[in-house]
Amino acid sequence: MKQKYEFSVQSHRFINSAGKALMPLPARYADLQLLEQAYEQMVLIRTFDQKAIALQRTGKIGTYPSVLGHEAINIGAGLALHQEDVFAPYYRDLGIQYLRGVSFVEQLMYWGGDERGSCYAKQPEDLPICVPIATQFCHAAGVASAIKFRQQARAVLVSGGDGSTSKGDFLESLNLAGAWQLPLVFLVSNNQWAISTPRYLQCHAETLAQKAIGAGIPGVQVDGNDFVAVHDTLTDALTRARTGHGPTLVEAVTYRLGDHTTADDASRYRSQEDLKKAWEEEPIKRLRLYLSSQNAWDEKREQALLQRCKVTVEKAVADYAAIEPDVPTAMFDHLFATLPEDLHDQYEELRRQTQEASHD
Amino acid sequence: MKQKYEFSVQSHRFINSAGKALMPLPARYADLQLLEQAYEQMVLIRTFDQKAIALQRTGKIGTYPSVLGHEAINIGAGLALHQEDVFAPYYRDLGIQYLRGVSFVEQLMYWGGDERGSCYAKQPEDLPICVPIATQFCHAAGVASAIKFRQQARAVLVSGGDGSTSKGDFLESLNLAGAWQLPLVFLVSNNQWAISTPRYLQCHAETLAQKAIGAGIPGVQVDGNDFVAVHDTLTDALTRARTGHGPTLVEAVTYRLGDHTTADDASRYRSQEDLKKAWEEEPIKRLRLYLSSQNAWDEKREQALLQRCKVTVEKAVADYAAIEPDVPTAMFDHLFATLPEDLHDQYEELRRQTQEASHD
Amino acid sequence: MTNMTMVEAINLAMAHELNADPDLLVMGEDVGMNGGVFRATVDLRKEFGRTRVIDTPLAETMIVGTAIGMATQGLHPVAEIQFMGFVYPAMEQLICHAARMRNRTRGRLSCPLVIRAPFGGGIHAPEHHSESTEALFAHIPGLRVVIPSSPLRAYRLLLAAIRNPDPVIFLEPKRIYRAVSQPVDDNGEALPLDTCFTLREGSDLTLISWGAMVQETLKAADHLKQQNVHCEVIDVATVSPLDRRTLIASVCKTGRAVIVHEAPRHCGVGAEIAATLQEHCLLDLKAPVKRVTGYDTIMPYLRQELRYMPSVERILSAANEVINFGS
Amino acid sequence: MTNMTMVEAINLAMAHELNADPDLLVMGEDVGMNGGVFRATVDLRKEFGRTRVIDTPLAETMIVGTAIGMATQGLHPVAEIQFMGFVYPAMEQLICHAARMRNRTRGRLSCPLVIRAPFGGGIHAPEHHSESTEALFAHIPGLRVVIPSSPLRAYRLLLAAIRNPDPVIFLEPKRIYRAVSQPVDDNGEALPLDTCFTLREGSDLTLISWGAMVQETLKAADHLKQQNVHCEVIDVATVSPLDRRTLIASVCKTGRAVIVHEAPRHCGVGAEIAATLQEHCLLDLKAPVKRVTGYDTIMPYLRQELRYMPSVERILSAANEVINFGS
Ligand SMILES: Cc1ncc(C[n+]2csc(CCOP(=O)(O)OP(=O)(O)O)c2C)c(N)n1
Ligand SMILES: Cc1ncc(C[n+]2csc(CCOP(=O)(O)OP(=O)(O)O)c2C)c(N)n1
Ligand SMILES: [Mg+2]
Ligand SMILES: [Mg+2]
Repeated sequence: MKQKYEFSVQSHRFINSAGKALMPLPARYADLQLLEQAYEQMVLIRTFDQKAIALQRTGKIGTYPSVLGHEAINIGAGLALHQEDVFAPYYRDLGIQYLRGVSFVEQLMYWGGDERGSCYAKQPEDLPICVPIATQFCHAAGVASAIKFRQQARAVLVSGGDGSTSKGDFLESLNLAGAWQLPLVFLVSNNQWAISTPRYLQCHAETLAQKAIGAGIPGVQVDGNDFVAVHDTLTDALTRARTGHGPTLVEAVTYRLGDHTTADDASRYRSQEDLKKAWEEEPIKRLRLYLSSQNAWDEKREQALLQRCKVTVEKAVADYAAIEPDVPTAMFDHLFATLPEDLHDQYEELRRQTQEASHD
Repeated sequence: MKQKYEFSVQSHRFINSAGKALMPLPARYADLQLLEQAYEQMVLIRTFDQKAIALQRTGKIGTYPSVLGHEAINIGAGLALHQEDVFAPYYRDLGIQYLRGVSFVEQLMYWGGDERGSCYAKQPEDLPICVPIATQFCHAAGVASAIKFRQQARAVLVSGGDGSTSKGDFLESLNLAGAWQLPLVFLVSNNQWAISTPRYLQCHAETLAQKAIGAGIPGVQVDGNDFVAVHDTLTDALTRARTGHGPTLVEAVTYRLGDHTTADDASRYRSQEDLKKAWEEEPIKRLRLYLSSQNAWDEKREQALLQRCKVTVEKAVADYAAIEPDVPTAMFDHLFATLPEDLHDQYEELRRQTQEASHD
Repeated sequence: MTNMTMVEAINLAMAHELNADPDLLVMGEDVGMNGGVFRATVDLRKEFGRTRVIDTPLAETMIVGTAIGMATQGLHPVAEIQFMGFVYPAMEQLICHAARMRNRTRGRLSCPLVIRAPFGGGIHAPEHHSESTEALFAHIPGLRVVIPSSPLRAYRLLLAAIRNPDPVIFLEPKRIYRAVSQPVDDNGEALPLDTCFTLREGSDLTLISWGAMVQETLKAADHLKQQNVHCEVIDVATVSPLDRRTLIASVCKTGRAVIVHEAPRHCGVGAEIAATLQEHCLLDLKAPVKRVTGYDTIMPYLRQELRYMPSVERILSAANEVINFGS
Repeated sequence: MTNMTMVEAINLAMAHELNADPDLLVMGEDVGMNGGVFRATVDLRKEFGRTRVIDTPLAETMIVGTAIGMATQGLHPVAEIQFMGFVYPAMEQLICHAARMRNRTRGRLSCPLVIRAPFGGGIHAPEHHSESTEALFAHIPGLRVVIPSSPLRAYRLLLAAIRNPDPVIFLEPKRIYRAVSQPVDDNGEALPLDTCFTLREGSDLTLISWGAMVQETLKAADHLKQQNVHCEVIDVATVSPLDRRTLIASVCKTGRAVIVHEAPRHCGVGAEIAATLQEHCLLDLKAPVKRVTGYDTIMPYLRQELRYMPSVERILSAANEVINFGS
């Protein structure tokens, strides 16, 4: 007896690289306001991103991972989330975090090596950036479990790169999300590279979305340079999650247009031609072309936007520069809810030495 | 633009629980010798298994995991392997190991708490039993990498339970096997339980074989109570591996007819009815019925076989009983290739104390 | 007040807190219907249901990682790792996240979870079921590491661990899960999480131990008493943070110390205690601080495991060396 | 003989052995085309090809587990973990398998692999890129843990690690990857794997350190010399197994010791050394053995990291305490 089980993964794209709609856009984009807002946020993120790279070059912040090429994913996801959802980011989610209320100043503090950058004054529940690859997927599964336990109508979005899909944590969490039918959406930003490791060395599968199949949950691929595809698919997936219809894996295909981080030099391992080809697909231009084709954008608005973005970013940089460094003893203040007696001596030693140093 | 990627998993069964062939058996089973041999080995394994449980009850060995219900998988896999292949077992692979040349005495030593049970006098390359779930999959990937690196025409078979498919190591190894196109076959013995955890709590997917899809490799499901399905599928998969056609995941579906181990009491968490139903599917009876239906088996042969099995097992038990315990200092002898000077004192202390104890 | 074993006391503490704290969850492999492979969670599923007593898939990274996520939402997960030998897949989650969530967010989020794991040798279990690696956790800032050595302390320390707002690794010496019984009152009273327990007072020698080895240590103290050597016996109980004050006070008084633990010696918790004692009691020490420990080799399989573990004889021999030092 | 940095010396040692040993493989994330994020494997791919210098998927459990499997087949994998902060997913494979393959099979199979990982703070890296947790590995019987502190010792110890038939954790103090240069002769000569290196002889005080802290320790010794305190400076280099003999001999001679390491103090390798010294030198000790270490808290992000790490000042202050003890 032979039996056959069949599975499939859909791939979505609405607007191509020439800014042309390949089919009618879903109803929610009929009024162009949402797309204009998305476009403005994408430009703002890119403006900040370029500034952050410059700040690293002049030693004002530490190693920084550019989001160049991730703008549609970032803003698509950020706009699909509701305030009461929870977001578990990775380090290339600047724009999602920004839309969640994590300020540019906080982001600069974080990348500048100040723990207070993860205080998220306006966002009490989102998780902080997770540096060890893929570990955030488990936390997100835990948050989603708590939400399910409390029978709340909220969703969790967790995010990682193509490289992160090779690591056990991702796969274990995906499996759990299926087994427990968690209100959890997995977003994989497939930018073709994990530092220098190309996508094809990471995994032999045609898509990363098909990893969902092994967990028995829906997997969808979207063009990660197409804001509409990202936003539409995530909106649906998050709605399903909030309404008790379980998890989804969304793979958003893009290309990392910058170096891995400011500590990296991508020219060592990838060709200029590939990069040039990838630039033709980049997300901002195509949305502008689409908006222009709908008479919803023009050069004047563009210039005004760039000016606004510049002002916003400069203000954040100035605010960041004005922040006093934390007291060194802060490293003990949040270790435990209350400092155990056993550590009082070390705390005192540090305090004393800091004072001496500042008196020198 | 919408694109659709399609995938599938085949499920195979040749002989049903009534011992009836559901379709013509593949050519390699035309001559019944192979099936007779398989049947005899399955009965031998079950005889040994029952003895081992008895030995645990009387304190002659430690905790022991019965293979009851796994006989077709064990013998199907064992007979599909070539001597020059490498096998990476888990703890419920008694029969595979036995066919690989790991003697019953070695197996009793292992379960009896004597490290020398993993010396595998006749099997220099197979890996020892792996207790931490799923870790063996990575080792097997490494062995397969070595084989590929040396361009040898050998395959690696690695084995685990349904529970092990939830753990990262399994999934990371599956992914690597795809990315590197390793000569590696993954065998998942899906016996419906991971101790007390039922298969449906382990994973929401319809089959475990479909986990292959996320790694971009073929996945196949077989009836693990049907020797022919197991043996045929593994033979093909191992041949593909040996000839440079890459990895395969094979899920063999059976039912754990015994307790998880002798330390477990399955009646705490599963019903008698389920167990009774599972017994109807068990692998030995159905192969006997098939052989009988082909006039290749009868009661006389059965009795002779049982007698032979008994003698073989009793001999192994007697040989095991005659083995002197290892010297305690053996715990240092194989820690490193040569004992570091820093440990000489501890070695001496142990030696002295052992002597004193034996003089008391 | 019922007489009970340590594993029963642990069960009782969880039941108590499941009743008292609606945010408490018990999770892990086989903790539900099966009640845990050692029956530590027995009947909890029946009483509190499957949403609060949760069987997980087989994946320790995920178990601990998920518990961390739950904890950031204010739940109080008590996650069982079936044996300490299987906790290592969760090391990254413990070191990089559980221990850091509060610090990383400067107190915005925290991680009030308990990881329970049976540990230690002596019950003739298979490979990996018998090791003691508490030192690995003790070295990680941000984790508390607690080890009970009697039913009553197990009940009270587990209550404390559960109520503590930070992550606690709670290691249960399975060799004495059922070896001793003791009356335990289910009064919900917790012990502090950073004090040693002085089980016997004495003036000649301080015996320092934790976990199952406390039993052997007490037996050794009995023998020594017959030799007219009066031992102070301390159960460290909280190996991190450590109650150095009690240990130092005792050894400054007795001038002699023997530390007993099952784990390998090299870089074990005994090293930290010996280092601390010499730092603070040097002038009072009449002999070097000695350690009686597992050997620095792989824990043998069951046939030889008792050769590996500290025995009363080994403790006595070290105690006598310390007592006769210099004479 | 070329002047080179430590990271260049490490590269040279791998190139040397790739030439000499056809069974040697280099593997890890980004070790190929990119030559490693610190360039430790630069040009090796070009010279030895993609079958011997292998980029892996992003999965540390798998990297180490696969290397173990390769090693059982007689290959000699040198696996890079990109930063020590990312080695924890591999703990289970290291503890349960790499450290045990030989013992488990009574010598039938073995595990001749090297895990290389940059570690330690001071280069203004992001979170998790700066910790020092060598104690976790040192506590595991069956693993060797080696830490070079100069380009020449890096070259020679890495050769030794590669040629050693057992698993070696080779930790590279990245703060001094490029900080010092030294002539290194590519003569293929290895150092022993279980000896300390006495960098300076002295009679008043033994300063014991390893990794990047050796630089601070040497600077402290210079200062102390000006105070007329003659320090013996020892680079431990092999924290497991430990060369206790050299350490004991030195401290029995000087009567005073300060141990310096970056890792947190509690249950760090410094504790083991202090415990050993008091055990064997008690009567010679003129002062308690002191430890100057990272604090028992989370390594801060880059803005404050230098506050966390031992500084020359902190070493001097401890040295002076030890020297003035009792007076
Ligand atoms: C567990 C772990 N291993 C290694 C690293 C080092 N590392 C940082 S980013 C990165 C590549 C990640 O690639 P991907 O997931 O594709 O995300 P991307 O950076 O491309 O957005 C690596 C290997 C890490 N942070 N954590
Ligand atoms: C990492 C790890 N976690 C937990 C265990 C304890 N344990 C031993 S067997 C088992 C269940 C395994 O189930 P499965 O993989 O289905 O194999 P089966 O025993 O059913 O053949 C568990 C949880 C272990 N050995 N290793
Ligand atoms: Mg990527
Ligand atoms: Mg099973």
